[in-house]
This record gives sequence, C-alpha cells and structure tokens, in this order.
Amino acid sequence: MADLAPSLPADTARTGGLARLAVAATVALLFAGGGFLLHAEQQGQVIALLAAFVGVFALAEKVPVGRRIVGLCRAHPGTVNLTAALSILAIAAALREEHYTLLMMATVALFATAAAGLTLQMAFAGVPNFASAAFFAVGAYVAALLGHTGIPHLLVLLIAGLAAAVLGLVLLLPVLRTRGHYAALVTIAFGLLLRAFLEVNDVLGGPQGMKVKSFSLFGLDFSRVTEIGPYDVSFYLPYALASCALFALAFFLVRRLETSFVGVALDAVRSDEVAASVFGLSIARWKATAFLLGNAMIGVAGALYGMMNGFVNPNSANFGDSLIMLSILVLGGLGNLWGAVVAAVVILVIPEKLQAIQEFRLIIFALLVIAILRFRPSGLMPRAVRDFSALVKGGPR
Amino acid sequence: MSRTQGPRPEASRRLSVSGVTTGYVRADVLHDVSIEAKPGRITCILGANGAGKSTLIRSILGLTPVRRGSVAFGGDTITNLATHRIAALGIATVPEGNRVLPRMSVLENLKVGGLLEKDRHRLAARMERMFETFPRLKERRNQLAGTLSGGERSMLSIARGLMTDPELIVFDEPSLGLSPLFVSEVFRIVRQLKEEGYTILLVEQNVRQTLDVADDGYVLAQGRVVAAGTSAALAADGELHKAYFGVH
Amino acid sequence: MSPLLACSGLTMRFGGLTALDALDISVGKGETIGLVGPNGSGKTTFFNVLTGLYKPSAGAVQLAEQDLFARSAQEIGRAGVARTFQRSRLMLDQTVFDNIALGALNRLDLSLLSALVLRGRFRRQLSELVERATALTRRFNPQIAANLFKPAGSFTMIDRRRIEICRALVGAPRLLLLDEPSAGMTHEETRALMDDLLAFREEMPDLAIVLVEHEMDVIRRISDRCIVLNFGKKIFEGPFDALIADREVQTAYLGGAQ
Amino acid sequence: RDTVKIAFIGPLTGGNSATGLGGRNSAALAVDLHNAKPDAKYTYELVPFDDECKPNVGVQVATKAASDKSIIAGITHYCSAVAIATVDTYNRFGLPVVVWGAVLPEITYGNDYKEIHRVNGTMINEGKMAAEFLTKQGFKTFVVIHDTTDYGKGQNKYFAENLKPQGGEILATFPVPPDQQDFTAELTKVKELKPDVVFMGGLTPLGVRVRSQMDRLGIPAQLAGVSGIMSAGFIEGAGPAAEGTVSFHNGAPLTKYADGKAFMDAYAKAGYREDPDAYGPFAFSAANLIMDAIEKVGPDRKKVRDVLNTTKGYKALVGEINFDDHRQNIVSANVYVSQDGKWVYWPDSAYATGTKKLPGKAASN
Amino acid sequence: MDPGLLAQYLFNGLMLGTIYAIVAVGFSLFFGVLDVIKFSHGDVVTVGAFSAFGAAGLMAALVTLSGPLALAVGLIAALGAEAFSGVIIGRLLVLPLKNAPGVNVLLATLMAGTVLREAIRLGVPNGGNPKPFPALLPEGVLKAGSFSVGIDSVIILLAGLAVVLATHLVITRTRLGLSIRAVAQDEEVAQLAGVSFNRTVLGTFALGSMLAGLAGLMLGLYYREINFNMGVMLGIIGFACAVVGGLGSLIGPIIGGFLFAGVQTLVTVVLPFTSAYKDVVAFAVIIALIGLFPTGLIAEKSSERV
Ligand SMILES: Nc1ncnc2c1ncn2[C@@H]1O[C@H](COP(=O)(O)OP(=O)(O)OP(=O)(O)O)[C@@H](O)[C@H]1O
Ligand SMILES: Nc1ncnc2c1ncn2[C@@H]1O[C@H](COP(=O)(O)OP(=O)(O)OP(=O)(O)O)[C@@H](O)[C@H]1O
Ligand SMILES: [Mg+2]
Ligand SMILES: [Mg+2]
Repeated sequence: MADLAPSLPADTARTGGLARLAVAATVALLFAGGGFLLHAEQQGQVIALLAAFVGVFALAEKVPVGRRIVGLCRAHPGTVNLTAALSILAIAAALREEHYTLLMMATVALFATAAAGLTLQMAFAGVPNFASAAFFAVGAYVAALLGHTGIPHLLVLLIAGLAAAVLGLVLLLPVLRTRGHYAALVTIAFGLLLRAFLEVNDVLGGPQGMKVKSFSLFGLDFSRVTEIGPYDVSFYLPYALASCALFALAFFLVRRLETSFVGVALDAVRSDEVAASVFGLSIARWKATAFLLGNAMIGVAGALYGMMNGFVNPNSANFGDSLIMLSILVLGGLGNLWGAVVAAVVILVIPEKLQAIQEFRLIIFALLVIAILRFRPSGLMPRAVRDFSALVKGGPR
Repeated sequence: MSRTQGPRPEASRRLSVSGVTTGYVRADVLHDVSIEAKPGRITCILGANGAGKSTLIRSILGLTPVRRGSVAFGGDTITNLATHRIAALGIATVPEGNRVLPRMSVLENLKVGGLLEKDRHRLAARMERMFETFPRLKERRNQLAGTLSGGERSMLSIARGLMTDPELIVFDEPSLGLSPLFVSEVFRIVRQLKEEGYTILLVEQNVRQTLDVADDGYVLAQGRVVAAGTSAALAADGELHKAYFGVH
Repeated sequence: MSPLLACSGLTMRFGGLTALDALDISVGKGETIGLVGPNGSGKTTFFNVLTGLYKPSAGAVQLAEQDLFARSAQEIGRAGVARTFQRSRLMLDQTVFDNIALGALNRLDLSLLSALVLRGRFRRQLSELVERATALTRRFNPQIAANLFKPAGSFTMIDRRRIEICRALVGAPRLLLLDEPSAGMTHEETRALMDDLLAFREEMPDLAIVLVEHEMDVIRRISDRCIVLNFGKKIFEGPFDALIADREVQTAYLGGAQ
Repeated sequence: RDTVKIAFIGPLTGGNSATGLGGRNSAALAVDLHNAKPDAKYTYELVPFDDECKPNVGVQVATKAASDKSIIAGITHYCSAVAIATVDTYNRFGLPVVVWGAVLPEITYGNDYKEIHRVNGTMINEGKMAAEFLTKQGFKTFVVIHDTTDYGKGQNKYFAENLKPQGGEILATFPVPPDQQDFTAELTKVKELKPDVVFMGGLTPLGVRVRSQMDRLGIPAQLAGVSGIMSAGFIEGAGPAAEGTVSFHNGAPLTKYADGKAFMDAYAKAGYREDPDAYGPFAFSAANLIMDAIEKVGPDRKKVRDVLNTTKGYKALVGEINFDDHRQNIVSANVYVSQDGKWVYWPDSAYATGTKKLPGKAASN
Repeated sequence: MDPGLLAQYLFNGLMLGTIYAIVAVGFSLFFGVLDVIKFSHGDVVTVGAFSAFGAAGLMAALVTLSGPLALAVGLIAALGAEAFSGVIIGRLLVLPLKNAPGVNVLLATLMAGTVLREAIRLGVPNGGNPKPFPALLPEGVLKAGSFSVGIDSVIILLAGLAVVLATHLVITRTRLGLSIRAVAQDEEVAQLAGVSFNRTVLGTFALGSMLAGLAGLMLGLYYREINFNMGVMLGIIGFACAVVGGLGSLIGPIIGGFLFAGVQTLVTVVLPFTSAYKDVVAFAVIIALIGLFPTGLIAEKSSERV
C-alpha cells in the first residue's frame, strides 16, 4: 500500500503460486473486515474494526513482512483485483437481505466511481474539479428526465454521462486557459451556480427536485426484486451489484489509461506543461480529454445513484458533496483507485456508524479527516510509480 | 571588490565540523566527516558530483539535520541550530544552484539579503558595491528575479549572499553557469574577501582555479574525506584524481 | 542545398529589453554549432524562441523548408526540434522511463482506442520504446538502464542531466538544442559526457546540434562552427581558434582568463 | 417489560440543528416520562438519527431505521425537503411514521401512503391565516421576501394565493437564497416601494437578518413571518428590533395547552442543553401518540399503523389530534406577536387589546 | 430614480464590497505566504465575531461598560482569539502539510473550518441560533432625503478600508512584509538571510486571522446579528473575490470584492424578481472573467521562465 513495492526486484515479484496465495488471502481478509464494518452496529465492534484497520496499515508500513506483502500486492494486480471482485460478491451474497448495508455498499461503489472520474481529472491530468457533485447531480437529473421515457436505462446511463461531459464543455475554455487556484475557482463557481439555478428555476422541479424512475435492466425493475431463486433478497442487492459492476468498469478504464502512453501523456501534462508542449503534446487536448471523460464517469455514477434513491434535487449538487468526493480522492491517495474505495468507506460509512454520538458526528468526522491528512499526507494508499516492466516480455534488461 | 566602510571584522572564529554523519530519507550521505575552516583563510571542498559537498554545507547551516557528530563555530556549538540563528551568528551563504526569490525584483532580492543589517547607510553602500561588481544586475534592478538568465541568477545569488557583514562566507558552486569572464571575477572576489579578513568556505567544481585561490582543502568522495591538506599539497596528491574518477 | 535550420532577422523583445536582436543563424544537416556569449546575451532565449516557448517579435524561422515562425511549441516539437533545459526539467517523481517516453510520445499511437481495447499495438510500441530507452541510457550509465522504472528523483544531478539528454534524443530529432549540459560538472565528468555525445554523433550523422556552453574545452572539442552572441546580437561566427583570437569576444566574454 | 425501539429523525447538525435538537430532546422526554409510568406495558427506547436536513442523507437513515425490524415506528423530519424525499422509503418498508415539523403539504397530500402521518399543520393553514389576519388589520400593500427552498417558495405560494381574495396587493417578491447574509439591496428597494408589510417566508436566520437590517435602513413597515421564525432564536437574534413582529404558526402557545406547564417543568428538570423550540411540543406529542398506539396493539408495525391511521380526538400536548383521510392533523394556525421578548399568543397580546400598536400601522394610516 | 436611493444603493454596495474585500485580502495574504488557500478563513471570521460577542456580553454582564470600552474589549477579544486560533491552525495543520500537495492543505483547512463552526454551534449556549450583536458604536443616522446611513455604518466602512490599506502597506513596505514574501518564495534562502521561518509563518497566520477577527467584529456591528454559519458563504465569496481579483497582489482581492458586491447589488436593484438569480449571475460573471483574465484582473506578472 505504501510505495515500497519498487524495493523488491521484479523477478521475486513474479514467483508464482505461494505469493499469489498470500496476496489473495490478504485482500480477502481486508474485504472481510470491510464487509463486517458495513454490517457492524454495536459501537464496540465499529471501534474495534477501525482500530484493526489502523493496525493493519501501521504493519504494512513498519514491519518487513508487511512491506513484503504490500510489495507482492503491487506485483500481482491481477490477483488482487480478482480476489477483490470475488470478495465483493461474497459480501453481497452474505448480506443479501440487509437493505441498509447494501445501500451503503452501493453508495460507496458509486462515489468511488465518481472518484475514478476525478482521478482522471485531478490525479492524472491535474485539472481541478470542485464541482463533481454538480456533475453527479446532472447525471441524476438526466435519469429523472429520461427514466420514464421508453429509452432503455443502460442507454439513459450513457446519455447521462454524455450530458455531464457536454455541460463540462461550458467550463472547458476558462479551465484550459488557466490553472491552479484559478481553475479551481471556475469549477467551484460553476457548482454553486448550477445548484442555485436548479433551486430557483422551476423547470426541473425547483428545490424539491424530481422523482427518478428506478433502474430496470432488460425489463427487470431493480426496485421490484424481492427474491433471487430460493433466497429473499433486498431490492438494494441488484443496485449494489450494478454499482460495483460500474465501479469495476471505471476501474478497468482508468487503470488501462494509466498503463498506456495516454497515462504517460496525462502525467506529463500535469507535472510539466512546458516540457510536455516542447515535446509535442497538446496540453489542451489532454486536459480536455481527461476533464470530459472524468465528468462522463461522474455523470453515469450520478444517474445510477439517482435511480437508486428515486429522487434528485438541487441539494445533491452542493459544494459540500463535491468536497466529500474530493476527500475520497485525496484521502485514498491521489491516483490509487483501491485507495479511493477505502477512503469512500471511511468518508461515507464511518459517519453513519457514528450515529450514536449524534450532534457531535460532524466535528469528530472532521477531526478524523484532518488526522489522516496530517499523518498520511499522501493518502491511505499512495499511488505507485508506473512500472511497465510487467507488460514487456522479459522486462527491461 | 572592496567591502563597505565601517569596522572590518577581524575574523577570529573557526568553523569546525567533527565526525558528522548525515543524510536524507533514503540513507546516510556523509559518513563521519570532519573539516575545519580556519579564520582568515580560504578552505575549499572538492569532490565529484554527488560526493556530498552540498550536503555537508547544508548540515553546517542546519538545513539538513546532523545525525551524528557536531558542528562548532568559534565558541558556540551550532549542531542542528535553527538556520536563521546560524546566519545571525555571522555566517553568510551563497547556496547551491543560483537560487533566487523568483517573484521579487532584483532589488528586493538584495534587500532580503540585507535583512540582518540594521544600518541603512551601510546597506545602501553595499548595494552600490554589488551593482558596481555586477553592472548587469543594476540594469535589471526592477526585473523579476525569476526571469533572469542562468548566469544573472548566479550573480544575484552571490550578491545577495554578500549583502550582510558576516565573519564566515560559504560559497556552494558560485560560478555555476557563469561565463569565463565572470568565473574569474568570482575567484577575484573570493581572494579579495580573504584579503579583507573574512573566513571563506568554498565548494567548487572548477578544480584548478579553486586550488589556486584556496589555502586549505578537503576532497570528498562517496561522503567521506579522502584527502585533506594545504591546497598546494592537494594539487600534487594522486588521491584527488582517484576521487574524481572514482565516481560511476 | 539549403541549411536545415535558417533563422533571419529573428528578434525577441521583453518590454523595453531586446533579448534577441535581428539574429541570422543557420545550421546545416549534421552540423554542430557551439553557441556562446556572456551571461544574459540571449542564448537560452534563442532556444526558447526556436522551440516556441516565446513568440518572437519579428524575423523568420525555417526548418527544412517548413515555416516555423511563431508556431506553437507542440507543432515545432513535432517538426523534430528537441532540447534540454538550462535548469533541469525532469518529472522527478515519475520513472526514468516515463520521462524518456515523453520525448517519443508524439510519434506513438496515443488514441484512446488502442490504449483501452486494442492493446496489441501499444504493447509492440512499448517494448520497442523500452528497448530504445534501455540502449540509450546504457550508453551513459548502465545504472540508469538497470533502473528504468525507478523515480527520476532518486538519481544524482549528473544522471538526471543524462536522462534529460536521452529524453531529447529518443524521439530521433533533426535538431538538438543543448543548454549548458555540463554546468556543475567537474572537468572529468564533462569530458565523459562529451565522449558519450560524440559517440552518438557517429550514429546519427544527420542530427544537427546547437550547444550552449561556457566550458571552452567542450566547445573546442565538439563544435564545427562557433557563434558568439552579445546583447542579443551575433558578434562572431567562425571556427573555434578564430573565436579565441577575436578581440571583441575576449573583452565581452572570455576576459583575461584565457 | 420488554423494550420497544422508536426512531427519531431530524437535523441534529448543521443550520437547522437548533430545532432538530429541541425536537429530539422533547421526544426523549416523552419516552422517559412514559417509561416512568408504572402501568406501561413496554419500555421504550428512542433511537435518534441525524438527517442533516439533506435529502440523500435522510433517505440513508430512513432506510437504516425502516429496515431495522426492531424499530416499530418513527418520529420523523423537520425539513420538508427530507420528509418529501423519504415518504417512499417508509411506505416501501411499511414503517409507520409521524412527521413532527415539516410543513410542506405534499408530504401527506402528495401520495396516499398509509404509513405517513403528521401532527403539525401544513403551510397552507399558515398562509391562509396570514392573509386573512393581516388584511383584517388594515394592511393593504405587501412585499414578500422568501427563501428559495421549497419551504420559502411554498409559504410564498399559499400566502399569495390567499391574499388576492382578501384584496391585498403584492408590490414585489424577492426570492433569496436561504444562506444570504446581506439584504440591504432588497430592503433599499423595499424602502422605495413603501409597503405596509414585509412578509418573510423563511427560517429564523433569514428572519433575524431581515428584521435587523430593516431596522438599520429605517424601514417602518410591519414584518410578518411564518412558523419558520417562530423560535426563541428569532427573539434572541433580532433583540429589541423583534418587538411587534407577527408570525403564524399552527400550534398554540404552551401556556394554552392543558399540560403545557407540566411539559415545561419536566423539560427544565431533565436539563437539556437546548430549548424545545417551536416544534418540540409536536415531537413530544408524536412520541406519545406512537407509544400509546403501541401500548394498545403491541410492537407490530402494521397494527400500530392502523391504530395511528384512525387517530381521532387524541388528547396530546398540542391539543386534540384528529387525522383527516390523508392522516394529516387538522389544525388551524394561530397568530403570534413578539412582545417584550416573548412570542405572545395574539389574543392575549397588548397589541390585540390596543394598548400597543403594530409598527406598520403607523405607516399605513 | 431618486438620487437619495441611488446613494443608498451605492453605500450598501460599498459596505458589502468592503466586507468581501477584507475577507478576500485575508485569503491572498495566506496565499502569498504559503501558496496555500486557507479555506477555514470564513469560519475564522465567525470565531472572531463570536469571541467579540462573548467578551462584550460577558463584560456587560459583570460591569456596565460605555460603548467604546465594550467595543475595545470586544476588539481585543476578537483579535486575541484570532491570533491564537490562527497560530494553532498554522502550527498544527498548515506547517506540517506545507510540502503536501495544495489540495491537501485546502481540504485540511476546510475541515478545520468545519471543526470551528461545529465547535461554536455546540459550545455556545443554543449556538444553533443566531445571536444579536450589541450595538457598540455611536447610534444616530445621517439623513439626506431618502438617503440614510447609520453613523456606525460609516465608521465601519472607513475602518474597513483603513484596515485593508494598512495590510497592503505592511506587506509591500515593511521588513516584516519582505520577510513574509521571502519565506513564501524560498524558505531556505530566507532562513539563510536570517529570517525565522516559523516565526514569520505563524506571524502571518496571526496577522491574517486578526484580519478575519476584525472582519467578524465589523460584520457583527453592521448586521447586528451573527450565527455560526455566517462564515461559510462569506468564505467562498471571499475566496472568489481574491482569485478573480488576482492572487498576485493585494489590490486584486479588493477590486474583486467590490466587483462581486457590485454585481449582486445591481442584479437585485435592476430586476427585483430575479434577485434569486443574483448568485447565479455573480458566479457566471466570475467564470467569464477568469476566462478573459486567466490570472485575475490584476494579472500575476509571470516570473517563471525556462
Ligand atoms: N534532497 C535529497 N534527497 C535525497 N538524496 C539526496 C538529496 N540531495 C542529495 N541527495 C543525495 O546525496 C548525495 C550527495 O549529494 P550532494 O548534493 O551533497 O553532492 P554534491 O557533492 O553537492 O554534488 P554536486 O557536485 O552535484 O553539487 C547524492 O547521492 C544525492 O543523490
Ligand atoms: N521572460 C523574460 N522577461 C524579461 N526578461 C527576460 C525574460 N527572459 C529572458 N530575459 C532577459 O533576456 C536576456 C537574455 O536571457 P537568456 O536567458 O537568453 O541569457 P543567456 O544567454 O541564456 O544567459 P546565461 O548564459 O546566463 O544563461 C537576459 O538579460 C534576461 O534577463
Ligand atoms: Mg552540490
Ligand atoms: Mg542560458
């Protein structure tokens, strides 16, 4: 998790079965913990779990074995992702009747998907976006508008993404012309603007927003699902699965881009515009690509989120939620999508688990985030340097 | 270049680094390094790229924490003292890599260099001197330092370092990026400063000219002192050459 | 035949200051020019104008008949002009390979399609590039070649310099601009660097190089022709020996030293 | 006695937490008092949730509460935006809830969900009462300032609708964002228009700002508010300037209630950090309503729901509770005026008896 | 339109602009020192208002103070509390994070803001409710036809402008200002020149926060009402003004402040029914302006070169 992987030579990393087993075990364990956290209700359990996670991270840092395992995880992304997918399915199956848990699971997945979009924009191309919640909401509004027209909902998701991207175009010019805090302000302003507009203007339901039709896939209306085969399940189960699938897709796209020349180009554009342009890269092209693609992802996630909640309103476009998505990105470790998942759990689930402390939730949550930023400045799981050697036959000599 | 009027410091304090080990996150860079800069003399530190010269300078100035060993200036131990305190003790520095304050004008850069000097007149006089030595800086007085050319930056960073009235002056590769004309100018300045009684610690790549001006010298290689002595002796020393071909 | 690079009347002003004053400079295929001059005489500015980082105020620039006057940096980069920077510009927290790859990106397939789905093409280009980068860096220092996927920041100044030169070479440019590659190096290190450069020279006979240096030995060793700038004007053009002899150059640039 | 869980949901953090916490305390008080009864069949446990006055958070906690089988019923929501967003959830999971503070009509009238009840009135009563009362007082010209949330917009809608038949005239309407700080621009415009009344459809913070800034700009007009500003906060916040502000709220003053005194004493005795605020009594009544229903039929959501549905003539702190066919308590709004640092029931006020004059009056005639 | 009213609008606009400007100047001060956006600034303003409120109230409760005296107490309390909280935030948050990516600091300070806000809400009795701010300035209004302003407003306006100006002078003219900017641009060089890094940075935090404290006090005095939420929107607007004006200079944010206030007022005045859209318009204007002036109205002089 910490960027210590490079410290172990490529060949040992490729030592087969045993290593893979260790990796699989580790990941499975982590996810088991996560699933349990989702489910746990007693404050005691929650605290214990949190402590456990902190401990794990500490070990991964401090203890040689921990570092070794971390290294192995880095070296076997395939195994990690496969195990992760299986674990998620397992969790979903185990908690199939737990409405609330599944709802949170879906929420985490969808926010992580949005974070994947942000990753393209901020972690790779370095284009700030402080209006992610706004684009998220745009997706949901599109879903609200098109949900009940006969258009198949998969298509609606696509259109939602498209719409978010297109709306992003409005900002493109100012965002491309400047950078840093100036670009940040443009997006902040846009978010506030959009929210205020939706609230004041009644065409899109005004402050009350709009109802969104629940997602249905090939005629199967998700919110009607009550059992699968012999099992009773929560109608949130299909949503949870769909959301995780969506995240998997986003994960796949982002990782592919990262481990390609496009990824190199984006990183170059972020870290040195001068050098990048001197060597023939078009800054505008890559920033635009990242910004539009990212917003599209956010929009799609937002659409599904809207369909799951059954409504959308201006409130969901507020600055605060944009910051939540941003926190997920930063706390997870800029550019590391598994980090984003962990952070999403921290940001979205922990506060819910803290219901017992009621009005003190917000302040404690804020302190928690500060602590993370303070003691893990590069996030819970910093991004590893791009190592192509796995993709090259024999690796570099 | 003659320094400004006013009492000239009879440099009396010696800088002594004893058994210093230090480094950065990764690993130690200096291993048990001991050097001395005697009052009123020019002491040079030579060594290949990455030998640890700048790291040594940085740990003397409290910019890179000393892990083992100690640094003393005259009576006071200055090991890991806050940098601005060390500076206030009378150590002026021209840091590596012609560093300037980019969003400030040339003039403001010099003013920053003179922050320790309370006396307005001496400040003004010194500023004039600098402009005499580096006419280019005078022309560019109001240009943002960040837009200066490489060499102009070097000039500025030297001039800034000389704006106070210290006892010891530390130069880390002052001639970086300077044209031959100004390289020799820099060495002239160094010699001059010595004549005026300042103590000088000089890091340079320009071995021949450096050994010409220096009185004493040390050679670093892979973070260790591999040779020490009078510059004359070093000039003859074979170790020196080894040290240089020793790298990569 | 006409020269590879032909600049005429090239002028660059910064407010009141004229950094380049009606420069006529031409560089032939496979030629190595030593560009020298006092500090602040306009050498780096010349590079910045050539590579499109500054928009020239007046003049004409042609690279192999292609008009490059006031073109965008990336157009010029694509046209085959590569450079290093006086103050190193590596992306320190990215790998050596990423840094070097940047030099070749504009010749590679950057379409989203091949990045996402048709990976075959990408993988082929990738292994080629890794080959090239390995070969290139090994020339300078096998240590670099062995650690292609380590962050550039973990290397010493001199290795970073080398990496930067490799980045400029990997795209097989027609014109290579080197801005004080030897700054901060000892004579020996400098010599080693020059040896490596000359070695490449052999392999790329058509590559034209403009080299800015304050180390006269370097200029002597590798330049076919020398140009001296002062206050943005060309005050000398000719072989090295003539340069050394030239009065104006001595007073303006060399001083008593030589 | 075995334990039965009831959910309380309201804004415990953020801008509306004052009312939210007041509501929670009142509900908690109800539970404690009930548990203290010797003849109670069950011991009740209040499970509070924070909806942050955010719809999406609201849906999350609503789901959490509703899908928790051990929770039998809920006392839910002060913010309309949240309440309207969560009705589907309660309906789907069959959790009977009693809304304790949100006043948007659609919450009960929007659909016909058997699970949704409401003890407090809607903004319709408030708007109607406001229009009638103000015109009856002889005010003719009005300027409306309302926030752009559904609350403010609704208040504006129903006030305007009811004002026309009464022959009042609205000179201008200023929709403003709920978190706006500076109203001098709007109010200067108002100064230009010289209305008899400024009608303020918004919450306490807005009300306080408008009131104090009217004062600063020397605008003589009468300020009329809505339930949103009927809080100790308004009086405290606007200070002396609050004097003479009228407001409409579909609850009678505690002192008017039979058990009002008892409630206040018990509340004080329990020593909560926050005041019950305007909606505390409703939360209190809702809690009792639910607990009595459970006492009747035991901890079974369906049964409890049916009992609640048929509530008629239930004696609660806030007076008789009678649900109409949409399980909406039938209440008529009351007029209040802020007098000597208190909200005073209009009929008892010095203004009604004529010993004091509403500030706007001087201007209007 | 009646000139008196026109004057009234003008004055309101000026007043609002001054308030925005003070907050904005605070932002660009921090930016100037550490290249970080200290997003907790808005809430620090709130802290200032509340500490002044608390102190004045407390004193009033103990002894009966004359307006000016109570004001002094309030002022001292506000500045004190601010200097303190500023140093705390600087020490615990910003200094340790100074090498982390800017967005981290931004996030950390945002959270710090939340902490302050919630602390006030929970700490102050009934902190969720707005509080009346005592009128500590001389009463009385200046009237001219339909134009009327409180004497206190005038005082506040002038004080505000003075403060902004003073800050500008400190930064551009004094040794402190020089050290501050030096530290901002290269802390090591600054230290080598004898400037204490910590003292300078913490000093700046104290200074900037005291600016916020003053702003808070003025807000209280002007609106006669304060609440724990007041800093949020103010913070964002202040940030917007600072950036659109140009982070390079201190004049930029001032211009930005008056511009933003101008737009808001104008929209309300010209088309009342659209007053709800005034934020929409104002932010649209911001976006457009950045599009036109990528580095702010007072463009940052480019100091980067290769
Ligand atoms: N900030 C740093 N972090 C990690 N390692 C560093 C850092 N700075 C220098 N090093 C390493 O410390 C060693 C010594 O570096 P140093 O700069 O002291 O050498 P030097 O003799 O000054 O070289 P030069 O002649 O290039 O100035 C080098 O191997 C370098 O890689
Ligand atoms: N962006 C700029 N703004 C203002 N002046 C500039 C700018 N860039 C360069 N200059 C000035 O133009 C002149 C030429 O600069 P340039 O960097 O080309 O000199 P150089 O020949 O490279 O000098 P050196 O050998 O020191 O690198 C310098 O005096 C410099 O101050
Ligand atoms: Mg060095
Ligand atoms: Mg140069």
